[in-house]
Amino acid sequence: MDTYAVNANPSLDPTLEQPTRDELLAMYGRMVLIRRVEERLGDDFTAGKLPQSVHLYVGQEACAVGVCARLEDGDWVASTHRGHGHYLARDGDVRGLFAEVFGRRDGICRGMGGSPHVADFSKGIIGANAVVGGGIGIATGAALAAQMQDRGRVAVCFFGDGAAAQGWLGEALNIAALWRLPLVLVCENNGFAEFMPTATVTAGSIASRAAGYGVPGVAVDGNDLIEVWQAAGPAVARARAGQGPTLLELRTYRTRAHTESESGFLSRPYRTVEEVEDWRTRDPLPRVRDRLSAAGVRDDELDTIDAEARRLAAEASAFAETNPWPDPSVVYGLMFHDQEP
Amino acid sequence: MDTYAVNANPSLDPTLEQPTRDELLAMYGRMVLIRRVEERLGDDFTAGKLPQSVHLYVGQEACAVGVCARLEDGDWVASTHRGHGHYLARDGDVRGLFAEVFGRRDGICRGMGGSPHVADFSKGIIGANAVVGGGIGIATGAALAAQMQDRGRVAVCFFGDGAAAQGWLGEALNIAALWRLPLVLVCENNGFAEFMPTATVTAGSIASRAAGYGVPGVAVDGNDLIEVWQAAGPAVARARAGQGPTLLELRTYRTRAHTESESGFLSRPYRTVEEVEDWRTRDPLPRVRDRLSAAGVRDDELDTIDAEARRLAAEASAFAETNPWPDPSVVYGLMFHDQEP
Amino acid sequence: MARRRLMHALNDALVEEMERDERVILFGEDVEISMFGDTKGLRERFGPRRVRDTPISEGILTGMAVGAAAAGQRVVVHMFMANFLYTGFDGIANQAAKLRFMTGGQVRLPITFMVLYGGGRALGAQHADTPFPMLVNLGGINVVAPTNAADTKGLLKTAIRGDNPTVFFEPGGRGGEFGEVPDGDHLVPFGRAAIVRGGGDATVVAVGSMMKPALQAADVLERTYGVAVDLIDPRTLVPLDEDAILASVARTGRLVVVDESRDRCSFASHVAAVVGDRGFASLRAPMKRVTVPNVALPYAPPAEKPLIPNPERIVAAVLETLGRAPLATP
Amino acid sequence: MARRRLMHALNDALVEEMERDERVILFGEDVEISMFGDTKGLRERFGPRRVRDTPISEGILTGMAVGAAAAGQRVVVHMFMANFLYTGFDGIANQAAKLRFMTGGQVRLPITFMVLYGGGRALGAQHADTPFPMLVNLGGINVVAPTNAADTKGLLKTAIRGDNPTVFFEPGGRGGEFGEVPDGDHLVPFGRAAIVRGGGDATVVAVGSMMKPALQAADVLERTYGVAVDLIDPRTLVPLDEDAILASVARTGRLVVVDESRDRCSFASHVAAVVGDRGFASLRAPMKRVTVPNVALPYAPPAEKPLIPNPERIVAAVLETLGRAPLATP
Ligand SMILES: Cc1ncc(C[n+]2csc(CCOP(=O)(O)OP(=O)(O)O)c2C)c(N)n1
Ligand SMILES: Cc1ncc(C[n+]2csc(CCOP(=O)(O)OP(=O)(O)O)c2C)c(N)n1
Ligand SMILES: [Mg+2]
Ligand SMILES: [Mg+2]
Repeated sequence: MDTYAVNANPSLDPTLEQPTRDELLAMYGRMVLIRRVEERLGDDFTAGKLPQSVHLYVGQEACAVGVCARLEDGDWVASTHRGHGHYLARDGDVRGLFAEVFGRRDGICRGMGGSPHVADFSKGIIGANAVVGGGIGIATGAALAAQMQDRGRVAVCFFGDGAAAQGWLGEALNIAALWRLPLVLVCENNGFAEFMPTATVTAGSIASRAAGYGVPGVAVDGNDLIEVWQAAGPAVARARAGQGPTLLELRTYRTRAHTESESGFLSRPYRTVEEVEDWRTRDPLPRVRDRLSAAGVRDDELDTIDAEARRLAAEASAFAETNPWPDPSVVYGLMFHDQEP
Repeated sequence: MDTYAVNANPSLDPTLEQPTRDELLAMYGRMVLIRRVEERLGDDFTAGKLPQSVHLYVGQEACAVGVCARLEDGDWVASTHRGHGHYLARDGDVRGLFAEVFGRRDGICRGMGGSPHVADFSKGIIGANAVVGGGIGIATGAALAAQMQDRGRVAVCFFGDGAAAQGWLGEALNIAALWRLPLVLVCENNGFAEFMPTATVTAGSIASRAAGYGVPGVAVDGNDLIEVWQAAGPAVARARAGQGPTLLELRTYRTRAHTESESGFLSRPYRTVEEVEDWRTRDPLPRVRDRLSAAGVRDDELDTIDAEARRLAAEASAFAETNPWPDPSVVYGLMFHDQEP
Repeated sequence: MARRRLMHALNDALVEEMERDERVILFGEDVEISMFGDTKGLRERFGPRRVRDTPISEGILTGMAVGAAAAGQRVVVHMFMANFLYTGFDGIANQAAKLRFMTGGQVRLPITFMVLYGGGRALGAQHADTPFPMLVNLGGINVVAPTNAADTKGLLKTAIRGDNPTVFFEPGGRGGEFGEVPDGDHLVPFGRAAIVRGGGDATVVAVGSMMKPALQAADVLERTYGVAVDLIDPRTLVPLDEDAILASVARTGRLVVVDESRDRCSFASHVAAVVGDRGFASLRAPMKRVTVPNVALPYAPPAEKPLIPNPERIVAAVLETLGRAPLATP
Repeated sequence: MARRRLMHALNDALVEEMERDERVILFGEDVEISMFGDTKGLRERFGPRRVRDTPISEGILTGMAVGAAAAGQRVVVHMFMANFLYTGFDGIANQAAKLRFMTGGQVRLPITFMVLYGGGRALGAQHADTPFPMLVNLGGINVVAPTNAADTKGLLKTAIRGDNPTVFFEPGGRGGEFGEVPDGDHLVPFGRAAIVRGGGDATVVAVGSMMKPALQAADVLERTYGVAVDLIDPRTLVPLDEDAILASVARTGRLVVVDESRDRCSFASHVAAVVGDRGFASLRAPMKRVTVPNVALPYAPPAEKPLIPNPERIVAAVLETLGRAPLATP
C-alpha cells in the first residue's frame, strides 16, 4: 500500500477484512439516517424554513460512515461546508444539528455557525469549514496535538475534490510525512467543485499526489461502503501506530444540487440528467441493503431502520422550527474566552 | 521523460545534445562573471559598504546559466532573494546590479529593491521575491500571459528547496498542467532552507511531486552545467511548443553562507566543514573549465575570461560606491502608475 | 439612460472593456457559469482563452494576476467572497501592492480583483467580512466600493482600464438594486466622491452597501426630525476624496461615518481621523462611527441583523452629533 | 530586577512558560537555531517534540496552530517577519479569529503568533511592514506590541498562558535594547496601558518600537520647548485601554499618535477616531498622526529613514497641537 493504487473491487476480495453483520448493520443505520436527515433539510429549505441554502450530502453517505466507523472516541474530524454527514457519522445529535441549521438557540453551535459550520467538539468534530480546504491545516494541527498527547488518537480531514487544489494539501502531506503525524486525509471526490467538473480543475489524480511525499495514496469507490471501510481501516491503523499519514480518495458523486438554492440562479445546466441518473444506479444505500439482505437481515428490519430515521429527522425538524432564536447579545461572549470583544 | 527520473550522468551520454564549443565558452563566461561578482559583493559586505547583508549564489552558477542559455529574449524569469546569478545569466547589467545592491540611484530598481529584489524587466526578470516561493504565482501568471500572446514565449521560475514546501508549487503544477502553460519550474535544491537541511523539511523528493499532476519531473546534478543545460533544453522546448510545464530539480549546494552576515548571529554551526569542503570539490566552474581545456581552449584564454570578470566586478563596485543615493522623494511616484499614493 | 441592476452593470462593464481591449482576461472560480451573474455569458462571448474557470487555489490566483499583468495582460480576477482575499492575501499584500515599488517603477499592474462582501444573508462568519481596512492600509492597492448601478459600471470600467491594482467590492445581494445607467462609454474617475444629498445639518459618509440604510436614515431624519444631512459617497476608499468630506464638515461641523467594516481600525476610523486632524477647526460635536461591532457575523438572522449598520443606528448617531435624542419608537 | 535585552526577555518568557506547562509547544521556520535569538536553546532544553523547525509553509502553519490549540495544546508559532502573516493569513483571519465564535464558544484557542516587524534596516518592502490594522480589525485576535524588556516578558507570558489567539509583535532589531526586568513570575495584563511619562501639556500615544523616538521627542520637547507630555504606551492594541488615553486627553486636550503602520486605516487613525468621539469635549487642537506615509518601505537607507516616524516629526506634531512652531534647526 505504499504507492498509489486503485483497487479493482476490493469489497469482493475475500483476503480483505470484512465488517461483521452487526458492524454493517450499524453503518447502514447511519447511512440511512444521513440520507433522511438531508432529504428533510432539503424539504425544509424548499419550504422556506431555513435562513440560508444548504449543501447536502446525499449520495456520499458511504464516505463519512465508512471512514468514521474506523474511529474511536477522542479522534478528531475536520469537516466541510457539506458536513452534516460527517457529524451524523460521528454519532451526532440530530436535534442539535437541525437546530443549528435552522439557526436556533439549541443548535450545536448555538445558531452561530449554521449549516456550513456544523462542529461539535464533544463528538470530535473540530470545525466544519466554509473556507474550502480550511480544514486541512486544522486537522494537521490536531494530528500534531494527538502526537504530543500520545494517546493513540488520530485526526481525519474530510475535504472535496475542489479543495484538493488548495496548496495546503501539499503542505500537509509534507509536514505530516516528515513528522509522521497521525493524519488521514480523506478526499471525497464527488465530481464537482461547485459547478466545475473535477476533470476541468484537477490535473493528474488526487490520490497520486501523495507519492511525491512518500505517503501512501489510495483511491477507492466512494459509493461502496465496504471499499471505503476497507481502505480507511489500514489508514487509520497506520496513523494510530505512529507510522504517518495516508491520503484516501473516495470517488463518489453528488446526486443533489451543489447548494439547494442553485436552480434559482443557474442560467444553464452543468451536468446531464443522464449522468445523474447513471450515478443514482450506483447509490451507496441499496448496495449495503442488498448485502444485508444477502446476509439474512429481513426486509422489515431494514424498513424499520428507514422509518426510524425518517421519524428522527421529522421530529428534529419540528423541534428546530419551534426552538427559539439565540439571544443576539450572545455574540459578545463568543469572540474570546473570558474577555470582552 | 514523462516520469520522475534522476539521470545518472547524462552529460557524458553521447546520445544527448551537447553544447557547441562556443556555447560552452559563453556559458562559462557567465558562470565566472557570477562567481566574481558574488565574491566581490561578499567583500563589499564585509567591508561595510552595503546597507544590508546579501544572499550569494556561489556554487549554484551552473543552474542559472544552464537554464537561461535555453531562453530567448522576451522569455520571463521569476527570481529569488538569491537572484544576482539569475540576473547575470540573463545578460544583466553589472553596474546596475551593483548600484542596486548598494542601494544607489542608478541601481536597476533605483535603489528601491536592493539585493533580494534584483529585477529588470528589460532582461525579462519579472521580479525577484523575498517572499520565499512568491515567484511561483508570478511566473505562472507570466506563462498565462505568454500563452495569450501566442509568441512562443516561456516563463521560468527559479525557487529553492525551501520554497518547494510552499503550497503554491502544487497549485502551479495543477493549473499549468490543466492549461498547458509554457512554464518551467526550476527548483535549485542547494541543501538548505536557511539553516534547515533540505531533508528535515522535505518529505519524498521535490522532482517526484510533479507526477501527481501528470507533469514531467526531472532531477539532475545542478553542479554540472551540461546536465542542467540538457535537462532545461527539452523542458523549455516543451513549454514553447505548447505542451505544458516541467519541473526540474537541480541538486546543488550553497558553499557560502545563507546570508553573509550569518557568522555574526549564529550560535552554533548548521553543517560540517567537511561537507562544505566535499561540495567544493564538485564546484561547477572547474568542471566546465576542464571540459573547455579538453576541447582545446587555451589556459590563457580562460584566464583572461576570469580576469575580465574580476575587472568588471571591481569596476562596477567602484561605480556603485560613488553613485549617489536615490532622492528620497522618488518613493512617492512609485506606488502607482500616474497616481499619487 | 438604461435601467440596470447592479449585477448587470458589472456585466456590462466587463463586456465593454473586454470588447474594447483584447488584452483583458478574466479568471476565477466558476466565472463561466457565474453564480452571481456578474460574469455571465462572458465565456460564450470571449471564448475559453480569455475567460477561465480556475481550480480553488486562491493562494496562487492573486500571484498569477500579478505575473499576467506584469507580462502585459489586463487582468480581472474574481475572488468570490471577500473572506477569500485572506486566503490569497500574499499575492495582494506582498506582491501586487509592492512589485511596482520594489522594481523602481518598471512595471504597471492593471489588475482588478472583484469580490462580494458583507453580511445580512446568514452566510456565516467565513463569508460575510468587509475587509476594507487591510486593503486600504496597504498603500499600493486602489479600493473601490460603489453604491449604485451607474457608478458600479463606471468605476469597474475605470479599474479595468487603469494601470494599477484595484480591489473592487461588488455590492452584495443577488442581482442587486436597479438604477439608471448613462449610455455610452460611462467612466467614473477614482478619487472623486459623490454628494448624494446636500443638506447642511450634518455630514454622513456612507460606504458601499451602507448607502442604502444611510439613504433611509436621511429620509427619516428629514421627515421626522427636520434634519437635512449632507450624504457623501466616497466611491473609492483609495484614493480618497478627503476634500469633499472636509468641505462638507466645514459647513456642518458634524460627522457620521457608516461602514460595514468591524469597528477597530475601520475605514470609518480613518475618515474620522482625517477630519479630526484637517477638519478639526470646524467640528462642533463628537464624530460618530456606525460600524459592525468587534465581533464576527453569526448565522442566525436575528443575531446577525442588529450588528450591521441600519437606519435606526444611523439616525441615532446623527441626532447625537446634533445634541438631540431620538424619539421613542412606538 | 535583572538587566535583559528584549530578545532575552522573550527567551526567558518562553522558557518559563514551557517549564510551567508542558502543553506549550513551539514551531516555526528555523526556531531551532534561532536567527534572532528569541527561541535560542529551546530545542535543546525542551526537546524535538515540543520545539520544531517547520518547512516554509506559512499557509498551513497558521491553520495548524488553530488545530493544535483546539485539540489541547498551547501553541506558539514563530511567523518570522510580519509580512509573512499575509502569506498565512487565512489561518489567522478565517480560522483563528472565528473558530471559537462559529462554534458557539465550544473551544479555546491559546495561540501566540510571534513576529518581527517594522523598517529602518534596509530589509526591503517585503520584510518591513507593520500590519497592525488588519489584525486589530479582525476582532478575534489580541494584538500585543511591547516597547521594553519588562513588558516584553510579561506580555508574552500572558499571551502564552491566555486562552485566546494573540499576535505578538516583537520589537525589531537584533537583540534589542536593554531594560530592567522584574524577578519572578512577571506577568503584564492585556488591556492596561502604561503611562510612561506624565506631563500634562499634550498626550502622545506611541506603539511598540515607536516608543523610542517618542521618548527622544519627549526629551527634546521638555528641554528645548518646556513642553511636558503625557507619554502613553498602550502595550496591547487589542484589547485597548481607551480609558487611559481618554483620561490623559481630558487633561491635555491634545493628541498625537505615533505608529509605524502606514497611515490609512492605521492604528493611529483608530485611536484618533476613539478620541474624536468619546474624548471630543476635551479636545483643543487637531489630532495628529505620526505614521508611515502610504508607501512601501524602500531599500536605500536615505530613502527609507525619513518615512519612519522620528523624533523630529513627533516634536513637530506635538508643537502643532500646541499652536507652536518648531525652532529652525541649526
Ligand atoms: C477558499 C474558498 N474558495 C471558494 C469558496 C466557494 N466555494 C464554496 S463550495 C466550493 C466548491 C467546493 O468543492 P469541493 O471541495 O469539491 O466540495 P463539494 O462542494 O463538492 O463537496 C467553492 C469553490 C469557498 N467556500 N472557499
Ligand atoms: C514566505 C517567507 N517565509 C520565510 C522567509 C524567510 N527566509 C528567507 S530565505 C529562507 C530560506 C529559503 O530557502 P530556499 O528556498 O531553499 O532558498 P535558498 O536560500 O536556499 O536559496 C527563509 C525561510 C521568507 N523570506 N519568506
Ligand atoms: Mg466536490
Ligand atoms: Mg535552499
